[in-house]
Amino acid sequence: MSTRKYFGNWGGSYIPEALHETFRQLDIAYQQIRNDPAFWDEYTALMSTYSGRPTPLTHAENLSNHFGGAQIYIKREDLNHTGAHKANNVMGQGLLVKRMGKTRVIAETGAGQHGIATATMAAKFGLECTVYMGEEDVLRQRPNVFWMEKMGTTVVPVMDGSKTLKDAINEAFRDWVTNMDNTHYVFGTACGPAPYPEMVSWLQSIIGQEAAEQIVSQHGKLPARVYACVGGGSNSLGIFQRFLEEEQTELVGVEAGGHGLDSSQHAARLCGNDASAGIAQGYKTMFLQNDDGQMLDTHSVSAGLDYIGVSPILADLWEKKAVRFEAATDQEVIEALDLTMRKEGIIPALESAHALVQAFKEAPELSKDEAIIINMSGRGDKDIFTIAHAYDDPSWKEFIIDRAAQYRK
Amino acid sequence: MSTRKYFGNWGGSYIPEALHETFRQLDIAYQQIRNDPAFWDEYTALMSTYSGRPTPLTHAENLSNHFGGAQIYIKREDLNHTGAHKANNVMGQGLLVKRMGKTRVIAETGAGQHGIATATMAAKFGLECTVYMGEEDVLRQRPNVFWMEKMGTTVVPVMDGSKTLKDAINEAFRDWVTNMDNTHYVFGTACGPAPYPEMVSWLQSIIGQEAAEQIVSQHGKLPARVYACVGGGSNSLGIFQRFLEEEQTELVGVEAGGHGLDSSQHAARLCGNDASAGIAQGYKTMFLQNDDGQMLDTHSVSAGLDYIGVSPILADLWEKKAVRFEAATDQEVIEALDLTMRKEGIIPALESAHALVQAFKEAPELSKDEAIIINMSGRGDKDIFTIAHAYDDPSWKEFIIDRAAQYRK
Amino acid sequence: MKLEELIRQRKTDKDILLMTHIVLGYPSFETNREVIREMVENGVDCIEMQIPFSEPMADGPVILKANQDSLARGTTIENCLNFGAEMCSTHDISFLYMTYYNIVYKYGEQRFLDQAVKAGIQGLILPDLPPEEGADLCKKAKQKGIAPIMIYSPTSTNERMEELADYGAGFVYCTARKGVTGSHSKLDSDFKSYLERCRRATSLPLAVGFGIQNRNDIEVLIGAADMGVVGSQTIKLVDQHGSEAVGPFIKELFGNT
Amino acid sequence: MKLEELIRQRKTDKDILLMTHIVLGYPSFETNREVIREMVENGVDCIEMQIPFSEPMADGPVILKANQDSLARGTTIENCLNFGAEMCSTHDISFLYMTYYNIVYKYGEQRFLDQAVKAGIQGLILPDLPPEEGADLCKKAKQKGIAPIMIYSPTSTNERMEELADYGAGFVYCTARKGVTGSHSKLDSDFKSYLERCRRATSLPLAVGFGIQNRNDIEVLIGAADMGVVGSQTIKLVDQHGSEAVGPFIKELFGNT
Ligand SMILES: Cc1ncc(COP(=O)(O)O)c(C=O)c1O
Ligand SMILES: Cc1ncc(COP(=O)(O)O)c(C=O)c1O
Repeated sequence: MSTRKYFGNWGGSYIPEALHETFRQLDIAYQQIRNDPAFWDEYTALMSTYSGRPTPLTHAENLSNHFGGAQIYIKREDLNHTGAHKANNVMGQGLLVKRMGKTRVIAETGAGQHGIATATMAAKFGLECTVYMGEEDVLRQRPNVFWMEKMGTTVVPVMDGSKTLKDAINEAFRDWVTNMDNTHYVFGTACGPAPYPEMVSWLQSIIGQEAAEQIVSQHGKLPARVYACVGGGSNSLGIFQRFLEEEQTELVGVEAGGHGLDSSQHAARLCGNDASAGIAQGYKTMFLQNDDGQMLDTHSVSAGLDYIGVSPILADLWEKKAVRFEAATDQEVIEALDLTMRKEGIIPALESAHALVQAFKEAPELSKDEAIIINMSGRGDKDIFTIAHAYDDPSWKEFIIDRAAQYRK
Repeated sequence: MSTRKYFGNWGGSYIPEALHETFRQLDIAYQQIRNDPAFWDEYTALMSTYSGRPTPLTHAENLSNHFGGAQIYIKREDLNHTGAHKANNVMGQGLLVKRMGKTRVIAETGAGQHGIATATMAAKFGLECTVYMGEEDVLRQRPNVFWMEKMGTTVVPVMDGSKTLKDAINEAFRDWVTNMDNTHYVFGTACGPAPYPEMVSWLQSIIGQEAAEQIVSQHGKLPARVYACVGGGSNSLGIFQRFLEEEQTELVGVEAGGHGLDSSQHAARLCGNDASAGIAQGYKTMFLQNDDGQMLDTHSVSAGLDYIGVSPILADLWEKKAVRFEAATDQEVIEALDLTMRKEGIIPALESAHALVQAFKEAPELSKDEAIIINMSGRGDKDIFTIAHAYDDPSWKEFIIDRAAQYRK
Repeated sequence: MKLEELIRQRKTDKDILLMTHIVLGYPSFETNREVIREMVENGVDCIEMQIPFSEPMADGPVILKANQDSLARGTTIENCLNFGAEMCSTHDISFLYMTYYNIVYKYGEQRFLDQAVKAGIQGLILPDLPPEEGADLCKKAKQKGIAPIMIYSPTSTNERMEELADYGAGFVYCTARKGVTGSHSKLDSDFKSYLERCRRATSLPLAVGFGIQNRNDIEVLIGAADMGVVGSQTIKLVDQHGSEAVGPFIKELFGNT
Repeated sequence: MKLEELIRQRKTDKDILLMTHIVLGYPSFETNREVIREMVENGVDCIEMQIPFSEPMADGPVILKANQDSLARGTTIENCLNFGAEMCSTHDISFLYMTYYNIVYKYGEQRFLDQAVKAGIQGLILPDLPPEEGADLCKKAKQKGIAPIMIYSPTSTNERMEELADYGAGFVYCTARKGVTGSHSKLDSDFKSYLERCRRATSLPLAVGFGIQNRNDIEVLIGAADMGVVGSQTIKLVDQHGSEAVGPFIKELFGNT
């Protein structure tokens, strides 16, 4: 097989000439691993001994009973080493880097999860590592920065533009066009120039492969619906791909509705009205941009979903109506989080809680012998600063104030 | 089989008369599950679908090469749901509670890990839950308190005594002698009155069972040594038990050396000179106490190891020299943590890092074809406040000060 | 004379006896001294002197705090034993030691009992030492004329009560309810039938404690038990109004107003 | 006249040509106007006018900031196109648009080219549009007499250079080094052999940009390339010393001191 550059009208590889040769070599290396069954074996072995795969599929009995409809199953990407599905992609690219013989990796990160995963992989594989992170995100996600640094990674705060994920991506590309000889850019989601969308989706497809086997063995048949949150699209594609050809399974991607689709403070590219086709960051997709083609500021309670673009593969599946897209507001997300913690003792990442919102809305419509799967892309304890803040928790505030007083002395 | 109350000279059941009947019933219920193979199946199934067991055994190749001796393998209890081995014991006791038909659980917690695990289990099993936590620990571990509360648990700060774990245990017993009719006390470690030491160790034995199978399949033979940190003793017994009869495997328990064994600021009960036999909190073991039998203040950088007592089962194995005990100082712990993060991309809990310290000291003595296993009882990201503090990280301090400033407005 | 006999003797003159409780060294040994004098002068029959322990698992907030404060002031076991000897030789009522087992264990069972005997102590209450664990200590104590006090709880079955009776001497301490010392107990019909169960299980005198706070509570006990036990309430009283408030309080408990 | 011919014509009188760069709307269109006048008066041959984009992936810190500031001041594409038309009609040198592909795509390729032609723009530089993605746009541009400028990089292979040459017109923009705009380039022997590879790959004139900052750099180019390109350096100059510093700087680059 060879790499698909376009997915319907979307995708491509809009890169500066300086990277042309780098991408040509990356594509060759990617095709080699893709066509080498030994690679997938090496990959799954690594994920098994290092990251705890297969991750479980948990039957959320209490939530199922609470909604009185479909049996709710949760795919537990939170139990991956580093706490999110991001590890899948990163460890896979780590093996690729080893094959390519490069000695340094760079990455962008928004929520910090991909940065943590890359720092982890770099430590494990003995690679030098620089992570670009928007200054806003550095401020929001200081604990992640701390851990990245402790694992030996250099975290560079990006002061340009909106100081978030997209700016970190630009900055990573700027690094790459200078240092491509020894450096691989570990792209964090199923976006960017080819072959990234396909490669990242492929590495993440391990999620859906496991989930399909698990649901059949635990529930007896395939699910009626599969829900996943959609930032760049990697966790959703990771679980969706396996079910694309399954007639009985409907796929639902959930975007960040922020303060509501009409508020212009959201990050809905496929289910809202504020996005349009465009080309940026090396690929063509639906972007949140103005009429001049300038990218807009986005908003979400979750740092991992507030990205301007979306995987070209998802744009294609959207256009072909193979995946349905919905949005969850910040408020709904906090409520779903709350319910999931209380009912199941599980703390979803704010990103993942978007998928829960939509699943909870629809579960009652389905009969009790149907199953739905929610891809829980990550764990929420990393989000303590955001979540405690969102809850406006007084003793948390007091705790922080006390700590600060100690530090100010 | 029936419950062992004594282990050599240690153990017993020193409980107020009000709890006599409760313990009799608990013991019967425990013997039932212990003798019912279906229970173990139910338990392992639950741990597999909910908590991600079996946890991996990771070959730490970089650390192995760094020390140039034994092959270092890490048992990854950090990948359990809630981030530590504590989940094993708690979920098992949860199943027991269901069988006993009780509707409420209580627990003590020091580091907060056991509290989080119990809150999680209570949410999952629909039980009311109160967790007692020394006020000192509440202050040190506010994030854990936050999550417990969000899962519906009432966290009661204990203001008495040294305001740490032992006081939380006393307070939990005080609750229990009032509410035993509907309440089960989920003891968090292999201490306390019989049947807790045996029961908790049995539930934790899943660690060693998995590890033995894994090391044989990954390394080809049993390990030369197994290392575990020793607080109350549950994670160490969890991994040690399976290897007790194996001649070729030496077992090493690592206690909290704090500022050094001579500093009287430590929590070494078995490898130091400051502990003596005593009876408290319902059982007989080696306690850190003065000549009058009053318990001493302990110290450790890790909130989970600074306990005055130790499992009576370990006291027995210590006396019989079946397990060797060592101590790791706070300083050594931070160094081992640092190295493990940089070399393997793994963030051990401060508790677990004690085991790493000793393993790192001894690995070079062993030949490259020998394996050692370190039980990594939990993940360290929960410890951000302690670890960032221990590193005296300036940008962390700045972050906290900024946050506090926002909250003070 | 043995504790049981002393109790029976005193009981011939009174419809109910009274045992009070102090925590040694709290708020100070001087105050202990005064409080005990007030108690004795006002007719208290037995006093349990609690040797403080850092982990008083069976005690509620008031006594817990008293234990901790006493230790924080530096109270040692030697202080306590000396004070106990002094009280026994000063006052002609029955003194008992109450503490947790570790205190006795660390001091040495034999040594502890010898000291207690020498001082004139008549009984020993160890709430965390069930006779299964303390059979030997019970036997040794009895041999030396110190009564090992058994504790009954509403959760104790009839069989269990009978079993305990065999180990005990002096009297049986019946806790009025589940839980720890301190809060007030409801002395209702359940309580009555519990006391009947106690009475059937042992021929020893019955003392009732945990949350006995006033004359009303004592009145409920008359006829059903031999002795009322007042613990936390006197500590609170002394904390708030000083040792001179103890006399009137005891008077009131005895119905002598 | 077509860009390539214009360049060859100007080159008959000079040993090296000069292309300069401005970011439209930064710091303001008024300043752009003055700067361009200074450039033209001092003999600059081509000016690339960058239409700002929010994601200027191939630009270094100076131009990046200029893009953002211009947008923050409210610069629209209409402003830029109007200004472009004004410049073309005011000054008799070659003007090119430089921007990222999304700007052209969103405006509409056809519409954008029509406007450019109407204005008199002679070339178009789109650093994120490789000809694989932009073959059609290249063709349409050429048909309308607007030169699609191809970019060579030291990482381009000989085959790649030849391939690119076919799509381009006007001249080829050879980046002096890897990386983004802004920092100084080492124009060493590697650079020389890179330029020789460029020369062999295409018959189009060669422009060399990225990090060309002073007369020394320009001198290295004489004989090896047809045109030097100065970008970030003029922006920094204007930021620090105002538009009146541009004339002397250009003079110096040409060696006219
Ligand atoms: C936990 C988690 N879920 C989801 C996402 C969104 O990314 P994607 O759509 O690529 O899965 C992120 C991104 O950081 C994340 O951290
Ligand atoms: C991660 C971790 N490891 C170890 C311990 C020590 O307990 P134990 O000795 O019972 O395993 C704790 C206790 O809280 C813990 O949280």
